[in-house]
Amino acid sequence: MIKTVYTIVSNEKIADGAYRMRLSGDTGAITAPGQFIDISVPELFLRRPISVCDWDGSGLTVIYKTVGRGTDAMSKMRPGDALEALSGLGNGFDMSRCARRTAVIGGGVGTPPLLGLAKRLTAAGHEVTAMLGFNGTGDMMLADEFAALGCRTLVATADGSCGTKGFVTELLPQAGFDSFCACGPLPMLRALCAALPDVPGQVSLEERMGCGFGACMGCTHKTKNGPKRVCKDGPVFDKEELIW
Amino acid sequence: MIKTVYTIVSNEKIADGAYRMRLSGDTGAITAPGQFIDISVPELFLRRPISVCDWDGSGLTVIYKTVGRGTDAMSKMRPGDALEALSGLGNGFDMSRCARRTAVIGGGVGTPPLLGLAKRLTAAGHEVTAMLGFNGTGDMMLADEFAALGCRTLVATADGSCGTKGFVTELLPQAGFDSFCACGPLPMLRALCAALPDVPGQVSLEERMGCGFGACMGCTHKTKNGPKRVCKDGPVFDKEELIW
Amino acid sequence: MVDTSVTLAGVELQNPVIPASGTFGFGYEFAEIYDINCLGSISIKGTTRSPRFGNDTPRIAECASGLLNSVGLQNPGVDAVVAEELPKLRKCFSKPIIANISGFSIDEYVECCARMDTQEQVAILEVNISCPNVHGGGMSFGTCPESAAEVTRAVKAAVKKPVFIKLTPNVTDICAVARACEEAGADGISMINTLLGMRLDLRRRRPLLANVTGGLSGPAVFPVALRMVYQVYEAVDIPIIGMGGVSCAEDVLEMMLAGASAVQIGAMNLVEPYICRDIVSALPETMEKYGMSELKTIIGGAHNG
Amino acid sequence: MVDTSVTLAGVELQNPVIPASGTFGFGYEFAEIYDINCLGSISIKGTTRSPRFGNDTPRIAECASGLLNSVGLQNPGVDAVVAEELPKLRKCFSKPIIANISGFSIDEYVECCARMDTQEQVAILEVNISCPNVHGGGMSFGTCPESAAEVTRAVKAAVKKPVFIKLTPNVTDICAVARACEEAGADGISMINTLLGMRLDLRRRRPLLANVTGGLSGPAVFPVALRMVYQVYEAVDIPIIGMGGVSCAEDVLEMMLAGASAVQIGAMNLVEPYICRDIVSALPETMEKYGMSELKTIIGGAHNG
Ligand SMILES: Cc1cc2nc3c(=O)[nH]c(=O)nc-3n(C[C@H](O)[C@H](O)[C@H](O)COP(=O)(O)OP(=O)(O)OC[C@H]3O[C@@H](n4cnc5c(N)ncnc54)[C@H](O)[C@@H]3O)c2cc1C
Ligand SMILES: Cc1cc2nc3c(=O)[nH]c(=O)nc-3n(C[C@H](O)[C@H](O)[C@H](O)COP(=O)(O)OP(=O)(O)OC[C@H]3O[C@@H](n4cnc5c(N)ncnc54)[C@H](O)[C@@H]3O)c2cc1C
Ligand SMILES: Cc1cc2nc3c(=O)[nH]c(=O)nc-3n(C[C@H](O)[C@H](O)[C@H](O)COP(=O)(O)O)c2cc1C
Ligand SMILES: Cc1cc2nc3c(=O)[nH]c(=O)nc-3n(C[C@H](O)[C@H](O)[C@H](O)COP(=O)(O)O)c2cc1C
Ligand code: FES
Ligand code: FES
Repeated sequence: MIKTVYTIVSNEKIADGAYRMRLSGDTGAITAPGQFIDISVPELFLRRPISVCDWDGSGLTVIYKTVGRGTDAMSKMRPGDALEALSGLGNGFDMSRCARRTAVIGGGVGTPPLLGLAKRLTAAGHEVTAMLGFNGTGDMMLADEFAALGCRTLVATADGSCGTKGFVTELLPQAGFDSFCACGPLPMLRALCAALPDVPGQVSLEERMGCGFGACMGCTHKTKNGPKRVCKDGPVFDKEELIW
Repeated sequence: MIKTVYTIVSNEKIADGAYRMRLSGDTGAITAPGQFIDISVPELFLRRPISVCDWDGSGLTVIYKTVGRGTDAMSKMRPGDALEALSGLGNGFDMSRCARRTAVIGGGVGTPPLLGLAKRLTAAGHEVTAMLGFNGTGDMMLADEFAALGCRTLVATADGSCGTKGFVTELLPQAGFDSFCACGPLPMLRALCAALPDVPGQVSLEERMGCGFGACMGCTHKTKNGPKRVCKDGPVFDKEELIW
Repeated sequence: MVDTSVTLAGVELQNPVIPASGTFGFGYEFAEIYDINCLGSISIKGTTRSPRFGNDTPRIAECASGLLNSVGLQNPGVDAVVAEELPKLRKCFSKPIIANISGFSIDEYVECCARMDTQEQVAILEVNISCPNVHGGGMSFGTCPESAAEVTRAVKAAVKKPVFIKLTPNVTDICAVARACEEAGADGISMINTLLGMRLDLRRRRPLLANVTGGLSGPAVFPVALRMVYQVYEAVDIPIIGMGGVSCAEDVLEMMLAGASAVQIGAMNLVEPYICRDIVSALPETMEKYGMSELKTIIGGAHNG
Repeated sequence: MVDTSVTLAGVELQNPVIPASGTFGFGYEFAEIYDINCLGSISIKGTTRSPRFGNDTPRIAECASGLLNSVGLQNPGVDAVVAEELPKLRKCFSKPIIANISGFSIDEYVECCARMDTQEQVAILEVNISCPNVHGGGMSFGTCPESAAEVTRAVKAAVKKPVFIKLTPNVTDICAVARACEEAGADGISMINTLLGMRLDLRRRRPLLANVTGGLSGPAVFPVALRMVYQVYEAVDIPIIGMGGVSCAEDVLEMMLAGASAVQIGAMNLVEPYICRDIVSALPETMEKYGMSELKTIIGGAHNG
């Protein structure tokens, strides 16, 4: 973990209520896809945890949905503005535990961290299928980017406006894979793990956080291996560990 | 009173810990020299009352000393930044009650509102003597500006580094005047009124404020005419009214 | 179209937004900047039997997300309020108002309330029992259920209009105080008054306020106020006017879901003079955002399920 | 050169800055980012006899200038703390520490304190009496002077090291509780714990925290904490560890002038992980700014004159 000040390079709307923010600055603490940064928003007490979508030596990208005061304020920030954050938080996905044929499965604003993961998996020679679920074309995001990485990219929308109609679980029969990594709303993750009982998987959880770096026990989940902190022992957990 | 957003035109240091900030925007609510604006500083709950130093149809100037969080934050604001304020607060000096020969008597950062007053008094044909007291050359400000208006300008410094050594009261014998307007620290105002028992005077007071526009009774002083709110009934009071 | 109207002990309000006592004067400072008839009602500055200057200055200290005040109930006394302030307020505000009354003895409360009770403009008497009891050792009337009940009973016997008792949050068990007031005949509860706090002046190494301590209010106290409203809603069956740190339409909805039938706004008036008007206008769209169509139906809604 | 050292019931601290229990874990998360040996001491996470998972999530809610937490004393139990956590902490922190202990019965307090008392690393026992008393109807031990005294007496009889009783602010008269602890033999007072608060989730129209209510802390509570420290300083003769909303070196000085011999920092650690280190380094220059050369001499200074 480091505390650092990023400079906003761009901050653009990419879907209904969803923005992509590019930041330049120190990414030295980011070691795995699926980690997050914890953003300080002026006038608000708690930091806002947002997953790293992708990063390189000089900067990173986050994608966020506006759901409340913090993300609303973020959507009004402008290129050149400073953004203070704790960076390199959480464990991230463990690529060494991904099979050669891996699916990355995302729901809504849970997809961004999977892009950085897919990029690294494909670079490392994995065959990656991206299965993405959205409400409709309005909130759809990143499908092109996954495709551009060479991932087989399948989309499901609840309203049927694009791809398969229904939830992302509808897509499962359409592809073969031997492990998966998932991020999205809890009901989606639960359905996924129920639908894929025999496939090894890693899932990224969300929880309201006090600190984001393991100090306060604000984000603890019960797991089969005892209480674990989503911020420090997670956000990515082995699906076998979780108690639904 | 209006609530408005000013744009900072410039914000420069003019003496030890003292800054001049030029603002452009709506000055329609400012009707008399000695009024103040109440500035909203991000992250701080209460607004900061600062006297209008001078104004015209398109903007105004304030001069402030950095003494705490609010004024420190103000000193870091930059041209182009927005500054939200309540404008046109307080009564201001009543020029119709100034004699032809009027002294404006200021101590330290109490001098700024007197500049706008002196400008209007000289324009209206008054003969104005400016008597200004400072700690030393370090915190001295605006003497040249008073002189440039055509005021007879006398300076006293506590350390003797400029002008007469001592407090501003030392200057009183050096000039003839038939009324005065004063602004500065309470001990100075008290000494002044004691030294000038027979000269009509208006003095501007300071008090910690909750609202700045008369709603909370946070700033009330006892006067011979009953309790008065510094923010609304003042900040300028007839010296005869005050109970020391 | 959403319905923002609410009822307080039989008094119908167009909306639940009421400036809190002591932060809105007698209304005319605000009437200069907007038409205050958009407000649900107004709780006027705390009135005592005799004129009071209040405490020495400094009376105000800044805090994180709030302020301390030790105004000390400065007011011109009930006679002057009735003779001068109410008629002036009538000119800019045509709706029924809430008369906030303070006292340092039971007699004073009774006399002052009885006087206000006869004023046509006044719809509700809001009895502030956070003042120290001069006949009871200086502890505030509101810190013990017995003295709270005593004030309530005495006032109720002397007036016809609905009586809301305004509680202090500086107690171990606010429900006990609220229940005592209900049993003594209170028509409603107003809560909360300020939390007792303090700041020091590092330069002088002395308390910043001349009065040493002061009352904390503003957004800083909202979670405490909300919790107390939630608890008291379960403890009593009379309506609650909720307040403490409310600063936006969302806060109004939180207060009402917790159990408030109407909401007062205090400290925020001082730093954002248009806040009450802005909240009134934001209320319909905020209700729609959360799928609420009739405001009265959400009162206490957070207790279901 | 200024002198920042202070003494707490015979324990000498290089400076008064101590991370508060529950906000600093067992220190190693912070040792990863800075050398925590700059701190005066550390108050470790509240420990109970048996391991506790604590409350369900959400356990955290944001507030203006603060947060609510309902962690519910998650900890691995005193045996695991002694066997695993203390040795790990010893590796990154060489100074004596403060063991924060919680319990739901007198027995549990006594057993847990006695166990910690024998740990060489532990210099002070900080007994958190804000927990509900399972044998006493669920009211917290700290809300009544009698049960506070009872815990104090029982613990004092079982241990050798200095005992600081940590008080809850959710009471009418905190001085009465502090005096009862002093009379029962407490060596010092730690104060304040969190203020009971609540937030609602407007979307679900339900309490935001799974536990319904939570404890408010952070800068929002500073004026309340400062007032209580000031009052308790006048009520007792034992040292006070002051806390509640401290966020900068100036706040440390205010707390000490009010009467604190040392100061803990809680919520701010969560959002500004370097805050304790930064306050330690800002302390000398801040003291100089206000003309202070020896920190111990300012304790209670605001009460003079
Ligand atoms: C590890 C992690 C990674 C995340 N990555 C992303 C991402 O890449 N893109 C994205 O859009 N969102 C992400 N989220 C969710 C994001 O943190 C919340 O949407 C955001 O904090 C909401 O802040 P707000 O001020 O707009 O909402 P408010 O509702 O006003 O926030 C109030 C408080 O609740 C917290 N909160 C609200 N919703 C959530 C939530 N879903 N999860 C955790 N805390 C919440 C806020 O942080 C804040 O403390 C992530 C959450 C976690 C825990
Ligand atoms: C009518 C009026 C006109 C003023 N005009 C000027 C001016 O032209 N130039 C200038 O430099 N100063 C002026 N002051 C003083 C100025 O308001 C304070 O210096 C400023 O508020 C300090 O804010 P801070 O956050 O830096 O200090 P802090 O000490 O951090 O402020 C804490 C709180 O105390 C209040 N406060 C502190 N000092 C004063 C003070 N002297 N008077 C009133 N409130 C105070 C602040 O407003 C704030 O609410 C004026 C004050 C008043 C009442
Ligand atoms: C400056 C000021 C003066 C107040 N005067 C009174 C008063 O006269 N009577 C009263 O019952 N409450 C008084 N209060 C308390 C408020 O009415 C309200 O209960 C409290 O401030 C909490 O609400 P808030 O957080 O929105 O300010 C006063 C509050 C402030 C800030
Ligand atoms: C997340 C969290 C956990 C806490 N856990 C404990 C605890 O285990 N034992 C205890 O005595 N106090 C606990 N506290 C209270 C703090 O130690 C401190 O008394 C309180 O937060 C006030 O200080 P602050 O405003 O600086 O946070 C906790 C506070 C927080 C925010
Ligand atoms: S958020 Fe503090 S431990 Fe996870
Ligand atoms: S500051 Fe509110 S009345 Fe003057």
